Amino acid sequence: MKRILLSLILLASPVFAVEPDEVLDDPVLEERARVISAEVRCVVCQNEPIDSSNAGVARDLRIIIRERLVAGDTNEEVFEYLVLRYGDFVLFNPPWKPSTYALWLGPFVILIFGFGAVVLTLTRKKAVPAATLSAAEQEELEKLRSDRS
Amino acid sequence: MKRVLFLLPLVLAVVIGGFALWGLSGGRDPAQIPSALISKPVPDVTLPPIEGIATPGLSKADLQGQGLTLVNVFASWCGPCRAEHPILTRMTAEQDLRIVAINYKDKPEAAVAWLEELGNPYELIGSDYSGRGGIEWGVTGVPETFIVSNDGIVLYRFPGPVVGDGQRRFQDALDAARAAE
Amino acid sequence: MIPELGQFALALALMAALVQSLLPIIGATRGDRTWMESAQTTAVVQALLVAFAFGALMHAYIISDFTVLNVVENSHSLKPMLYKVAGTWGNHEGSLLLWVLILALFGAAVAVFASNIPLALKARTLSVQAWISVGFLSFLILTSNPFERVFPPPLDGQDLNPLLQDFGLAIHPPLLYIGYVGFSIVFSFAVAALIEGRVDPAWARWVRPWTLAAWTSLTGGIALGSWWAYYELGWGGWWFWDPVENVSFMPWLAGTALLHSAIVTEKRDTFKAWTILLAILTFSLSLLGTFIVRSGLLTSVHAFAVDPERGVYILGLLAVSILGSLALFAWRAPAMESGGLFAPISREAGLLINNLLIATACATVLFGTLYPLFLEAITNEKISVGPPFFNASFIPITLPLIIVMGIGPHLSWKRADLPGVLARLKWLAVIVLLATLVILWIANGGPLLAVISMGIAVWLIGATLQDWARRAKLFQPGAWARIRRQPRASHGMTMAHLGLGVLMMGAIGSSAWKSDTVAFAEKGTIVPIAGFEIIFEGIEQVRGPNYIAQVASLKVTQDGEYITNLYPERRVYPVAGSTTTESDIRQTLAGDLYVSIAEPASEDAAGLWTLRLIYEPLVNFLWIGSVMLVLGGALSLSDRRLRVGAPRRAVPTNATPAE
Amino acid sequence: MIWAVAAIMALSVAVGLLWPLGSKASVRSGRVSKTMAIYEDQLSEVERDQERGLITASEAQAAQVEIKRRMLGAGEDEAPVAERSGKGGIIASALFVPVAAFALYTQIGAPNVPTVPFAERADEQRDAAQLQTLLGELKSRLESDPEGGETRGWTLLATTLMNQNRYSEAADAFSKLIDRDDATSATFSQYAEALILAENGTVTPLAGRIIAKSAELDPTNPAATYYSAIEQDQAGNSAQARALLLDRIAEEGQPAPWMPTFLTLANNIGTQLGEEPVTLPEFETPSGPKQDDIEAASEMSEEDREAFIRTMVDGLEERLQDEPENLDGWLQLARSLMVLGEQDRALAALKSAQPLVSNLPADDPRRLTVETGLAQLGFD
Repeated sequence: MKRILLSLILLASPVFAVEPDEVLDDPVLEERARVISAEVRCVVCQNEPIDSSNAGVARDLRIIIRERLVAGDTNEEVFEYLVLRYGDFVLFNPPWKPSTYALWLGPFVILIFGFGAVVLTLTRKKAVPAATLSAAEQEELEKLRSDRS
Repeated sequence: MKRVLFLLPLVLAVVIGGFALWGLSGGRDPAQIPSALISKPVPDVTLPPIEGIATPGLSKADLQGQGLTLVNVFASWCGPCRAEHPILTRMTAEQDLRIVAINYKDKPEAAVAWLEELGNPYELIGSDYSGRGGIEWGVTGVPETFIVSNDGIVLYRFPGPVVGDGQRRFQDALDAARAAE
Repeated sequence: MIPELGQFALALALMAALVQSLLPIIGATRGDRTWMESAQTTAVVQALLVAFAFGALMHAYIISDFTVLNVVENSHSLKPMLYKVAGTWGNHEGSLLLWVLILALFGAAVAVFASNIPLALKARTLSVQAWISVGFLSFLILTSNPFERVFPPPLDGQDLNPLLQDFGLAIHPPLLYIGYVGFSIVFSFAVAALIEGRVDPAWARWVRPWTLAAWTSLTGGIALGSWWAYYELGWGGWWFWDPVENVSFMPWLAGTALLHSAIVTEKRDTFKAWTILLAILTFSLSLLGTFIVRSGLLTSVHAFAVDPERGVYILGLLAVSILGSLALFAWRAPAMESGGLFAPISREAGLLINNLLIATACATVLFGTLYPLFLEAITNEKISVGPPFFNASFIPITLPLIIVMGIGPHLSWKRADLPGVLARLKWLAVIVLLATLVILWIANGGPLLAVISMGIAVWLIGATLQDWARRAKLFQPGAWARIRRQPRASHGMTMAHLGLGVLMMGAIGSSAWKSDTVAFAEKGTIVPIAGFEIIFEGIEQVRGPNYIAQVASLKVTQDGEYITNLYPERRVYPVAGSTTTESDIRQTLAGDLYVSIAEPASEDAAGLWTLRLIYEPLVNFLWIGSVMLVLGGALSLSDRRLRVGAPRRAVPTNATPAE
Repeated sequence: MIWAVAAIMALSVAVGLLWPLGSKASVRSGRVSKTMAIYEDQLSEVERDQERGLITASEAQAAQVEIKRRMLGAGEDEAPVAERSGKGGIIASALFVPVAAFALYTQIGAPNVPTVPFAERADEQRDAAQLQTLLGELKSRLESDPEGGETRGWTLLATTLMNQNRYSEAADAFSKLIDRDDATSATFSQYAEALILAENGTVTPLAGRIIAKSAELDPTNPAATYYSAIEQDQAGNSAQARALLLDRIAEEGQPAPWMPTFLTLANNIGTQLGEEPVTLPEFETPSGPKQDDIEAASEMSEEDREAFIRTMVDGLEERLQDEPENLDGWLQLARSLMVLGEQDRALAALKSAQPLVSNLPADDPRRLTVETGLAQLGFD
């Protein structure tokens, strides 16, 4: 049955993402709409933003985003509106909250950890070997090299 | 200390492997998303009736104080909807359940013909030609079926057709909802 | 009969791999010369057998033998011949066979060409390589047999997906696999070294050509995939931070780090454990990629053969190989002494910081890609981690990396004279500052981060060129002779670093200053974009071999001057029952003008066409930069020092002047 | 043929594996000398760098000392290698590989299936195209018939469409028949089957009504019972569905070809319910169902389809008496007869084809078909 569902989604005729009739006249609002829809995940597609998705729901969402903007919503309010209906899943930019603290802090922790390791490596003291070979070493080396050739 | 550091990659790999194993087991569908409406009141939308049929439309008020209600999102163009329709019909009749519907992005004539062919078990049907109602409900595709409590709280959402194994899972959720009421 | 012989060859190959996985390594322990030597012939035999099987499958595709289930499911008699051939690896079973083929070919290449490597190390390496072969051959035969037969054959094949009939896509998997799977041999070398308990500069030198070969083809493969997405999918994008893209990017990052840390091991006998770890991780990440693409663990736009049961089998293989090698690492690596000393300001330290930053970038991508899975497992909450996260975490790590990259080659080994180097680079810094201001002025504002990044790219290119000029003493007599006498590897490095700078410019330009617009068009409609005016001159119906196309004619003018005509198409494939859009592009170094058409989604716009226009500045720098990276890799690979120690053929030693 | 080539392959592999036995011990290839070569090269590179002025004399000196120390270290590491030469292991592996591969191949291979290039299947293409034309003609003739078309014609059309997996078209054809006086229980059950398959296995209310009608006309029609059970199962009455199937088997009292199908479904449902799988009851009749019967009954309403095929086959056989040189005709006839289980007649057809293939190359699929067919029927 999953296959049937999927084929239904894909049945949508191949059109482009944003359609001209969706575009707002106000270029500032339109630009904001594009920015927002690039960060909203299409709920029926495979990991695509609604901005570039052909699915019907994606188109509906794009139109709604523009309506909210025209009605005077801030970007945050638009995101909030979507999250209320579809959950955090629709946000490609995960919100800062307890369950994503680890995600957002992860790279810093990795970097600091690595940095610590680098500092340790650089400051490790080791015995400095003599700057020249001793006579015995020299002799042995000659022997080795002549053996080989 | 040094030894521990060298063990770190192994430990991390084991952790990642454990998660991967979890991810593969239990019939998990990575594309399925949970509903944001669970434990929240039903969205405040009023949908008009389908033209050409006597069944009235659907609004938020219709889902409060009327006992446990199933809200089925369907469309005549959706194959799996046909599949689940007789099962939902029978299920609601046998278990004496109230079922209402949202007719999603469907032409009225097509919906009427569909209901005439397959039967109409719905007490109320909201026509959602624009798909706006579906978005308010957080619908990702059809069919979907919600269980709404007497107080108008969304208890459960089932995406996909209520057939076969899905029917069993849906029935379990329904029994749980009944017990909680 | 031929498919059956292919099947039999696979069975033989599995058994040969089994022998190869045991005899040589036992021989190396027992000091049994013949057993060790058997690795070489067995590796060649195994590769020939897998190649035969692959050829048999390809033959079935070419003659459209629909008694082979794999052909039925993935081909069609009407496909153009090129895509019949490419169909061989355009599916799960066939691509896995290709995977195994490349694995075996790398083993055979080491057997035949690596004559400068000690016998015992070679025997152990080839045995480890054969362990991987056994795992994947058995996976292939037991769960994904490409030679499954049907009789009587169905009338025709099932697949004619026009979207996949594209040249770039046809050659993308083989190249990507050569890269992915190429790192297997480096992995095998690392595991063999751990078993021997010895890693020294000689080992690093022996492994270098193999690392370079794998890195070069992986670079080419990723670039081609990106190129395909850009030209074929019609989205005008080339990188989406999709899980499947991420999993191919991670081995590249780890492989790049490995390439650099191995140099330190080779020159200075240090970073040994780290180099070994990187060798293991690079291939482990390749395996992870193979696993994620085929298991359906994460959703992706490039979904491919989703099958959790196969996923469990691959996961088992991964567990054995990755956990096994990392356990060996945890056991053996602490005993490895690090050799050469170096000061905090030195080439080594620079490469260490380079490795730290690349490894952090790689870990960040891994973490971000898998985080939704972690969270879902723990809290049952589903979130998405998309481009905003990756951009926010990846870019701040990369920019300092690029700055250090400019300085690094100027530093000398052991102890560098930083004030001296900085003094050398101060004029460059001034130039970069000026260039940045010019860019800021041209871009007329624009995102500040993009302008700064552009400046950093200029810095990288300038510093690399300056280093090259310094080494060649470019402005003194005899420069040409000096350039020619320099080791190829050093030219390769220059080329690759320059390539990265160029690529960076393309990446920044095409994402920060991209403009796109959509419009309903009918005959005579004029749409302006990025200083051009596009005039829609109408639609014409054209018949193709297996499709019907509607071709739009667009005239492009700039300030009233005629520039060119563009012809985007919309194709309907009646047999496959699908539609594709074929965009048309005006390519210039300054940027691509990208046009495509479609029928409008809205019913109110009947009779009109949706016209989508994209202008991507500098996007071709991406491809030029990628080619330079690949060339740089190839140039280094051709360095004759990588073959030192190989027995020379009939040429007396003193006949080759010491350069 | 295939075995000969496979044997050659296996033999070459064995020879390849034995190769190391023949090779002479090469020049010294020990670790030390190879490692030394690398370090010598590094030394000379340091020299070159110094000449070019890339490094100072003191830097070069330090680097050289470092490399020389490594050389000393590498020299110390050389462990005396007791050279051995285990011929036994090599020979054993050269034996093991072909034998084990053969053993594996017999498990996974299908040596008798021939290679059939698309280009050589022009006849089949033509036949298929012809069938499409014929079906189209038949359909338009039936539709234009003022009487509504012959029952036999519609049945032929519907069953052929079913064979081609065109279920909804087949359902349309069946729907023309159900209001007629000669509509039997089988007509209804076949119609129901088409409807259900057209909906990917879901029993729609319409299909449910048709099944009920079929059962009403003939309560013993197994197809009606079978689809009722599916309907019940889909409605959630799985236990009832299972009982329905098992009761029907018990009622029959003697073996019947449809029983294995019933049993499979009943057990599938049973697994969902957590019931133990059941087996067919021991019937008193001495002869149990033969394997052929079971296979033939794996699809429902086989009787009608078979009758249709039989008429076609008989016609073909008649026609071939006049054109004995028609190789493809004989092959088709033989295939059809094998499907119908008419082994003697199939053998006869293959014998007629045998002289026609004797001049073809040995790997020609047609020749292979004849030869494997004869072998299968026990005639060599």
